[in-house]
Amino acid sequence: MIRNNIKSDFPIFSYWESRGKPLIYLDSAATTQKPLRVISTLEEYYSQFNANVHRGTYELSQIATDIYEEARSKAAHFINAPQPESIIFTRNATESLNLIAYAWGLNSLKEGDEVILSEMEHHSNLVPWHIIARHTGAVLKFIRMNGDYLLDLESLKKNLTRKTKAVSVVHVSNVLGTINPVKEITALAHEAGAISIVDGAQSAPHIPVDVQDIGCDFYAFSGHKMCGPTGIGALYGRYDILEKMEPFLGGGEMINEVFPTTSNYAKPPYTFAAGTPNISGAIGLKAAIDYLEEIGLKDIEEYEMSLGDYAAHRLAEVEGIHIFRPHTTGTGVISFTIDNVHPHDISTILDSEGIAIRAGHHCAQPLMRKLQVQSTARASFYLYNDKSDVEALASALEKSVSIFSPRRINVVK
Amino acid sequence: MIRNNIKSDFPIFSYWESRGKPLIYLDSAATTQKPLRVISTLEEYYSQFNANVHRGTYELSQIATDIYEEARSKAAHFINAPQPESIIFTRNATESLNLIAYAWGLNSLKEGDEVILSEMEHHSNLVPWHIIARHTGAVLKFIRMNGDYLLDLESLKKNLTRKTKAVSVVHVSNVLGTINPVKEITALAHEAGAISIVDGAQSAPHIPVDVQDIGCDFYAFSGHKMCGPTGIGALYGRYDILEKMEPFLGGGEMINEVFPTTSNYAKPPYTFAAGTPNISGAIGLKAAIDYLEEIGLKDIEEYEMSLGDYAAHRLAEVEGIHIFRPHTTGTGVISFTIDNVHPHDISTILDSEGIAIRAGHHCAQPLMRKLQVQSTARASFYLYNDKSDVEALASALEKSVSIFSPRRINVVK
Amino acid sequence: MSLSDLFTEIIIDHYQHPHNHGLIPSPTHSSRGYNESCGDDIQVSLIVEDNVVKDAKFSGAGCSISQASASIMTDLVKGKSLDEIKELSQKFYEMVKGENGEPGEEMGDAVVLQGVAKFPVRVKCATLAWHTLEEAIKK
Amino acid sequence: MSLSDLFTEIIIDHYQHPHNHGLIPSPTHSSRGYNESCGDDIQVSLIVEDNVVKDAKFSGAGCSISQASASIMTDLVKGKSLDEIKELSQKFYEMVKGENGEPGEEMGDAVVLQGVAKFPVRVKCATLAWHTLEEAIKK
Ligand SMILES: Cc1ncc(COP(=O)(O)O)c(C=O)c1O
Ligand SMILES: Cc1ncc(COP(=O)(O)O)c(C=O)c1O
Repeated sequence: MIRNNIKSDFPIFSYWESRGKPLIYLDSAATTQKPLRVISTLEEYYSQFNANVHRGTYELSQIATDIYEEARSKAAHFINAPQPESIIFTRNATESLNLIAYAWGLNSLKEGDEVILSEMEHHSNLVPWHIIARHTGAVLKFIRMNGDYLLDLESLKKNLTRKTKAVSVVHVSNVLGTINPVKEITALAHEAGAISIVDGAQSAPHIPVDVQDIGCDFYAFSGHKMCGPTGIGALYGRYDILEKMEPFLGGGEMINEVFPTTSNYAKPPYTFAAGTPNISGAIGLKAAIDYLEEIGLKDIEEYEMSLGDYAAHRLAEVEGIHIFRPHTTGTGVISFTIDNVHPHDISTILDSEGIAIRAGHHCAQPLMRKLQVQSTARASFYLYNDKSDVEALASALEKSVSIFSPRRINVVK
Repeated sequence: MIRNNIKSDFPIFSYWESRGKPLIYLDSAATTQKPLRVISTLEEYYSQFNANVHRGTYELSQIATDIYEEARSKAAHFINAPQPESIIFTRNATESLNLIAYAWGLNSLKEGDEVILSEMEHHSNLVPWHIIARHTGAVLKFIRMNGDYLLDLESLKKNLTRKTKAVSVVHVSNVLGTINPVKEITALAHEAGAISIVDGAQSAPHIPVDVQDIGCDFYAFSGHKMCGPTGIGALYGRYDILEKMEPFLGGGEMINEVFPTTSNYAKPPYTFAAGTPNISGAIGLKAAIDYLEEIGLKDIEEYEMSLGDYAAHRLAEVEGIHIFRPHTTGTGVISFTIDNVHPHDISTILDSEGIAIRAGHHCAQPLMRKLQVQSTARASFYLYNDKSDVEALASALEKSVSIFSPRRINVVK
Repeated sequence: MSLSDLFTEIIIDHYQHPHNHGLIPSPTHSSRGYNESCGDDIQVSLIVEDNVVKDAKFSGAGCSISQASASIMTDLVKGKSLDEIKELSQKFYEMVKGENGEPGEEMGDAVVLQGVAKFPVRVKCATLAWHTLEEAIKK
Repeated sequence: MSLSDLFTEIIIDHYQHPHNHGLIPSPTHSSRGYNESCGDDIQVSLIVEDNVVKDAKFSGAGCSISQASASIMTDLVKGKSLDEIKELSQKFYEMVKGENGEPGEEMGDAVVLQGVAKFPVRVKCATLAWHTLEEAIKK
């Protein structure tokens, strides 16, 4: 169960409340708000323990290193990675996916090799592959989506060949809320001799994740989408694959020996850690994970699912609405359009009521084309939202409809 | 002039003071401490204005975007870049240098092309070029260092040929404190038709920097070395070069249109901004620049130079010491060795007195070999240090000598 | 900020019943404008003779503000010289950003977009058609 | 944490006058160990016969702790079987990390490195020689 007073853990809500403009924040799929505990952790770190990590030969630096490495262990434990050394800290899920594309793809893919993605990918799991495909001559293929916004595993099976080297799929869609069967997808990929990559940007914050159970070789996520600070993300990689990979960025920390024109590298995860890392970011991420784990990911998942279902039902009453959400496995993400009211206009009308939603292509242009829309409005719920937020959303949507009704009776007041 | 009570701007010093273990922090070349203003800015951001940037269609996101873009303008102004759009936010100087190596180098360099570095580079300006040289067949050459720890421009002139495509040099050495004549180096590079890249990790925090006066095409720096948060750095690039460059990381934000297998890209700086950026990091960096500019970079430079000179003189009295610092143009970085006392042991002895210095190769192994040492001890001063810190350092070094004196008279107590 | 400043009767009317909607079959000038952040996509086509706009049309899809702005703009520029249009577009940008006080007579119906100044996130929507027009006549 | 726990007379003496310093010309086993963070670099060479270490030497450069540890270690392992050495090295790691209470008799002179446990940043220095030895006998 989610505590009733959970909103009070997040200072931003009381700040806007106290200014007489309560914030109804329904854009958590873009980035989440931060609990006081995470904010205080950053403050504490900089006021007490700030020092560079790993290279230090004094106590303060050892303290900083210890808490930084604890954050790595915490992140490993959070997704049930077999060891802390299989966690690489990055800026965000996007950098995690680029790291795979560059360090694995650029060095392993050859002309004609195939990488399979899906029709519901975020740009972050598309554009890196466009770049690597251009450099290597690899070919991209796509798992199709069916009419209920679910991936069609038959189309995956058809696409898998001996040329398939990787299958990279989003775990939870940031537009549809679909939870994809990544365990099955991984099994199919492995059967075909391909590696399996999971974009976990929208799963890590919302549902319990177990990378060993999924069996995937890589799993990427972002801290800022799960109550953590901006600028920190992580990549889980199967350790034996990481060991065989070339490095990505070069610089301090990731080396063993450096000569003028050559160098050899440290062991993973350090192979992939060039330069001073986002130390406070990692420590803030640990605080966020502590916070989420105390509440319980299972409880968060259930709470969000039921809030999402409630919202889908309530919003269905709005005149002219179209909701893009599977009948099963939906999470707290609801994308929709309303006849005669453009998503951007919806967003502005909602904003004037203190409701923050997103309008646009949600970094998923190919999916928008598939849905045959230019853009959608999207409300995304998190643990600090409740039914009253859904009510506020629904009535503001009704107001939008009335403002844009083809035969307006009332003048906008 | 630097205020006498400047230490009180930095909470970490009062924290350790109040615990009876005053901190004498002489490792600012690794990372600096943070003033309260920067710490509070982070807190304020997360408690009041946190939202994702650029894509938002509501007020909160517009506020976040505005302050994020103000940070870019501030960073541009700080190094006198001609326009905010020539500033790309990165994680740190290392990522900035890798961005050039990958996005410029991987796409522009051909077999036999030459890149000139120097004998005093940090690994962050070596290893990325090793990686790119391996991919492209480009050749690396080196500007030699003379006996006074200065770069020998004659050796640059000799190395410059029609094959030279880039000259990439550290502005201020993190080991020697040498300030390199990057304006002259840039002029020579341009004369030969090569681009000029400056690693400003140790100059931006300590001396006034004017990229237009230097004339360089790229300039890289890190926020955490100049009172800012970890996880944020910047790359200045000449706009017309940025416009011609391929992107580096792919993902949300850096695109214009995305199709399943191809994409086209946003204009710089956004071409190089994939995924959710370190928003709080950028805003914290702005607060740090505000702080440094109020004090004045010219004043900081003078203060550090005179403190560095004072320290060099005072330390020269220590028995068996060897200081690696040019007779001219030294900054607040002092590297040294002491006969019969290993740098690591020095560091431990100093640590027991609350003095934090660094011992090791300082991510400059080729320079260590050139200096014919395995490692050095390094004290690096910043605006919050003063002469009393130098005194404490000198007497702790004298203690180190006595502990390791070949014929010890006193037993260590 | 009040919604009624933005979604005025006239704007909603232009959005629902846009003027000059469509493509000119053989335009002398045309350009496509795209607002990546909200997906608004506009094609402006013109017939320019002796430096004067004889005909102007737009097509594409987008929000009420971008569509109404395009509809009003295409009305406004017909019969104007390219120089007049350049001046007008600058004044339009100033108006929707809330710069330089009250807009003048020459803005015509476009004054209904004044309210955009109070909605910074919508400025891009209002200016898209004008930027696209400028691109078209630059060619 | 007191410095005198770390820089004992015996350690400084081993550092300044290391035992078994040098290279064995034709070793049966050898390995190089490198501690990237402080640059310590050690070469361990051995003569092993019938699973017993007959001779052990080390060369290289490093801090007092790494050198003294190597000096003491090479004294200690001579005459010991490879199995005994494996056990000993585990006990040594435990000791310098402050695990598992007081070290036993078998540690010999190496007990002077007990103080390292109070200086976590120096543990790597103390263990470098032992890790290198383990690498050598693994081959
Ligand atoms: C000269 C120089 N260049 C580059 C770097 C790399 O900086 P960062 O670790 O912040 O990427 C450093 C800092 O260690 C440095 O001193
Ligand atoms: C499914 C998915 N993948 C990747 C990303 C990229 O995350 P970030 O911007 O934190 O790199 C996002 C977030 O927008 C997402 O929703």
